[in-house]
Amino acid sequence: MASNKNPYLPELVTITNIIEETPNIKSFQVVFNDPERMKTFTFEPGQVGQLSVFGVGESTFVINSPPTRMEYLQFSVMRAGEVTGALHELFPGDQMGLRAPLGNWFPYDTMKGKKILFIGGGIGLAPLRTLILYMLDNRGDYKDITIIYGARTPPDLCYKEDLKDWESRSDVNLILTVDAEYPGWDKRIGFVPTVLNEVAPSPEDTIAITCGPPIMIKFVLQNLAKLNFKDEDIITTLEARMKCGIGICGRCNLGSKYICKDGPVFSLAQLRDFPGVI
Amino acid sequence: MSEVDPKELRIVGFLCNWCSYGGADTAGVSRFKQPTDLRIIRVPCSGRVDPLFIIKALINGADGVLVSGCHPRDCHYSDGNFYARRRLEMLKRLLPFLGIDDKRFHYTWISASEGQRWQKTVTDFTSQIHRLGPLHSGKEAQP
Amino acid sequence: MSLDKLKQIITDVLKDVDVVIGYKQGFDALHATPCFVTKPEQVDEIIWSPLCVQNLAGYLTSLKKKVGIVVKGCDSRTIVQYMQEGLIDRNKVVVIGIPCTGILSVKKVLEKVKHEPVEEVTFGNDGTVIVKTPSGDTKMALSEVAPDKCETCLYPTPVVYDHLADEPIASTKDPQNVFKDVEEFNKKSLEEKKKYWEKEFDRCIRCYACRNACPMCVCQDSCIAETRDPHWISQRSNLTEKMMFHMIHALHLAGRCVECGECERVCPMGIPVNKLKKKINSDMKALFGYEPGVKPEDKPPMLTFSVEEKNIEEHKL
Amino acid sequence: MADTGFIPKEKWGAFIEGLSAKAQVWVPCLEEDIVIFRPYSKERVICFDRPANTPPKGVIFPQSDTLFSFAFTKDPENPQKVMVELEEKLDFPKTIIIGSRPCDAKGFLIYDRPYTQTDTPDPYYKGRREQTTIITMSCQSPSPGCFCTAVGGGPADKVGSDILITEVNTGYFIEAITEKGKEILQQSGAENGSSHEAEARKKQEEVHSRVQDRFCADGKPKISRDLFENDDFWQEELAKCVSCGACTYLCPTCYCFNITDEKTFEKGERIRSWDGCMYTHFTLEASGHNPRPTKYQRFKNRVGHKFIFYPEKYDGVIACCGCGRCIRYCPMSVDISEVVSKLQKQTGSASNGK
Repeated sequence: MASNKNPYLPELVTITNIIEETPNIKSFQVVFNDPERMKTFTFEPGQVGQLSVFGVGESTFVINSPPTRMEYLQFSVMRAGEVTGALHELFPGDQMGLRAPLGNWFPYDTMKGKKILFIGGGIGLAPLRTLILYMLDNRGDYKDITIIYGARTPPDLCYKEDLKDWESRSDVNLILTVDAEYPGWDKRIGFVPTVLNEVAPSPEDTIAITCGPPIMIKFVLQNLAKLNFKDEDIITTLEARMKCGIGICGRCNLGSKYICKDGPVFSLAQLRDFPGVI
Repeated sequence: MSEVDPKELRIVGFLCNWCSYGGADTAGVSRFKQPTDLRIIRVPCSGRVDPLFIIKALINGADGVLVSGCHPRDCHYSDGNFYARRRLEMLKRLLPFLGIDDKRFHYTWISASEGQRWQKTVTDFTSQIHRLGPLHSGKEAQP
Repeated sequence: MSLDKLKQIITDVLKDVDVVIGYKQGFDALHATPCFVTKPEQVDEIIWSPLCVQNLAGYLTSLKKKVGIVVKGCDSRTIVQYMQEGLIDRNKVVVIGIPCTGILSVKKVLEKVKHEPVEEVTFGNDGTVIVKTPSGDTKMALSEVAPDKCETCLYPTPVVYDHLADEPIASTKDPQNVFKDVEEFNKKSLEEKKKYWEKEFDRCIRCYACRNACPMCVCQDSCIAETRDPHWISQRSNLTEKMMFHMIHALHLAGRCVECGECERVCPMGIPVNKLKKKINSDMKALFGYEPGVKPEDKPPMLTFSVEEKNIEEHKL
Repeated sequence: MADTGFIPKEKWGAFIEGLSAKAQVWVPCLEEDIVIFRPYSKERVICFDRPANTPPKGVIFPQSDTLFSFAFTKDPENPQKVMVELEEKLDFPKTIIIGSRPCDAKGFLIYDRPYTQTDTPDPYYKGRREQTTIITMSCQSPSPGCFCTAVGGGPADKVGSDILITEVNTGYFIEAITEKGKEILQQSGAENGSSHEAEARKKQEEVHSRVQDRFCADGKPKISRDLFENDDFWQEELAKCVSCGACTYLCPTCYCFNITDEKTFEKGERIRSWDGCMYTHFTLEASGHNPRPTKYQRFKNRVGHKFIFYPEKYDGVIACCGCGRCIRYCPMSVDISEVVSKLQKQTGSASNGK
């Protein structure tokens, strides 16, 4: 981010494609209006961007397409409030504002040569997806990749094409689950934390990366501890109400750290010294 | 605010859907001549009109506000206009205290068949507002 | 009023409630502050004097437990209004009433001593106050520095109580001129009144202290001034938005404001915020003969209606 | 100190008038019994006797400030397509604040670190800050609730000001501190100040002695982490708080803000406005989850930010200037200095708090 540029002024982007992931989640593929910017734009997997619907407001979303596939930037939006509601009303061809990249990213260098365990819930797969695709595009750098992903019902599973692709690949171990029985669903049934216990991956030489609703994170972290994963080997990405995105406006702080600037990616070891968070 | 030709003032009318809106419609169907300053907002019942609607209209650029509902005892929801009567009377007495002439706000009861009464109300109220002139000098009208 | 008697009552009440809310000395000699007594040894901190200005009854709606509460006459009307609107469970509240002989307005005292830090405040029993500051003592009559609400106070003795800390006192004020100041103001020209409110509200910084200190504002966390889509008011800091917020506060208190004066007391910008509510109250009295927070069996006028309204005639154009 | 001057009482009005010729001058004005910073004009009743009710932070960090405006235009060929143009405004007038207090001036230094010493500096704050000269008046007497000496400040502290003026009995002793201050001093036509320096120093020390050391003699309060993390302590201390936000809006070192879009039909603005951690909606998420839902968690974060987190991030600087406004104007007289003094007890550092 160039420093003398006005960090509050978004750049204009245009929606090229909208994918209905689930009844309340849509993925937006956008390109910068300025083609030059599209070529020079770089970011790291896990970084976020602030999407602007002018007249309504701004919200933070992870860039969930990988930096290795730069035809567009993809953001997945679950309808929840004013801005997300307005985003869901847009059509391909509409314009939005984007301030990106913001915040830190997944430490993928330190993960090289290790086994990777992804644990996602619902829209929590969005931040994990950018890293999974990045790793698949550099498959040789990482040992075996396990993905445990669950949602309330099969229609609530995001990125259905990716899931099919990952299922067919031999070098990815995908474990899907839904919370309860569902007609036509023949795979696992159960909450993600319980499936984690059943799969019981060994913590040896493994990095666990998790993201999902707070209630799931709570039990996933407990179970990972039972499987004696070390705190520094557990990484998560946090969500908070954000406005400035550059660590000034004061609202997304965890103690002295700002989720928008010092995060959103933290290791559990880092989160331990913010009591009351976990 | 969309541009208004200088002669016309901005008058907002909250009309209850079952009676007064019908009355205004009857007046329109019978081609009664009416001034065009009044913009109608249809509400389910005069009881739905929150006094804050009127305050927000008056301090954000309206020059006059009219509220019209069913006659007492005829309310489609049986007691909406009874509550409205109390609220709107309370507001009418408060406006002068704020420095806003209470003649800029009027509330009345017009049934669906009283097209004549609607035409008379709109004509009299619009001329009353014109006598009072714009509430906001040009610059302040912008929110 | 003997402080020991009050302390004794509080100690007894503490036995069958979770907390008793009273007053204790604040950060300097001029300020008292609420004191949440949960253990008997804390009762020593309790004080009672004209410094005890806060309306403690406002805490009742947010506390889920059994509460003892110390109230003056004006504060007690808050409890009656809560009962009228069913906002508290009366059996979970033990009311410790104190007949009030007048409190002081911190703002008026500070104005008199030119805002110097106050080292000592002593109350004579002849209704005088001596305020000691670095540049010496200043003597003043309590009535001179009392808040406006005391000048027309009809209920020095609490209108509801389970314990009374002293002999009841009757009001010496004439009910006719409770709304005299409001009627006086209303006689001014429209232009004058408009200018007055514009000048006063221009100072507002929208810190919402008036709303959050107001006992009747029980929906602070989901106030329409900050929620709802589309927004009632924007975040712009201009006169229109400030006016609109104060109208939201005033109109939501129509027929409910017990004139405890907290909104005006806590305003850091000295805006006469209670004046609007007092005007609406004068109309409630004229229209429906209703006084908020006096009789528990009354019904707030805006929450009910009568088919034939005695005092509302149809307005003719 | 060569850079001192003196302005006799009778020339004081002309001095301020002279300043207003060069820049937009903000002075503390008396309205009812309230002192509030206003742009200077002749009819204003100026009041330097006591700190203003609101600090001058609104001059450099306005309560609502347009970040940029946006306008929608319909694409003639394709009515469904809506074009957006953005327009930012980054020109700021030359400004002088006169009549701020040492605590108010120190407040802006607390802003400078997060707003300008970062790889994404804030252009709006930076623009106004660089255009503003701060002429501070040293205090003639502490006000109720003041505790600047307990956080390393003082009634004649020069930190953060371009000029410090001390009132002496025949006029005003001026000390220029920065280049901006020296420039104004030269142009002000002030007399030589050395003969009045002794009197001014005496006055300054005298007032300094009268500020109560509320909780920390060395001005560097250290808070014990275990008592800070004990939620019962906060629940008990903050039971009386009504969580309004007056303390954050009146605080010279509070710099949190909100960003909202305000639109009317085809155009609108994105504005930044004051916000405070004591409001419920500050951290409320669209899902309804709120990391700090209760008032005591919010106040714990407020104290934590000023006395632990900010110092942790900016080598020990305490983000509180001890102006006492949050104590003076709190509806329920919540006393932050008493809370901090209790949090120190565990570490036994030299504190003579109540």
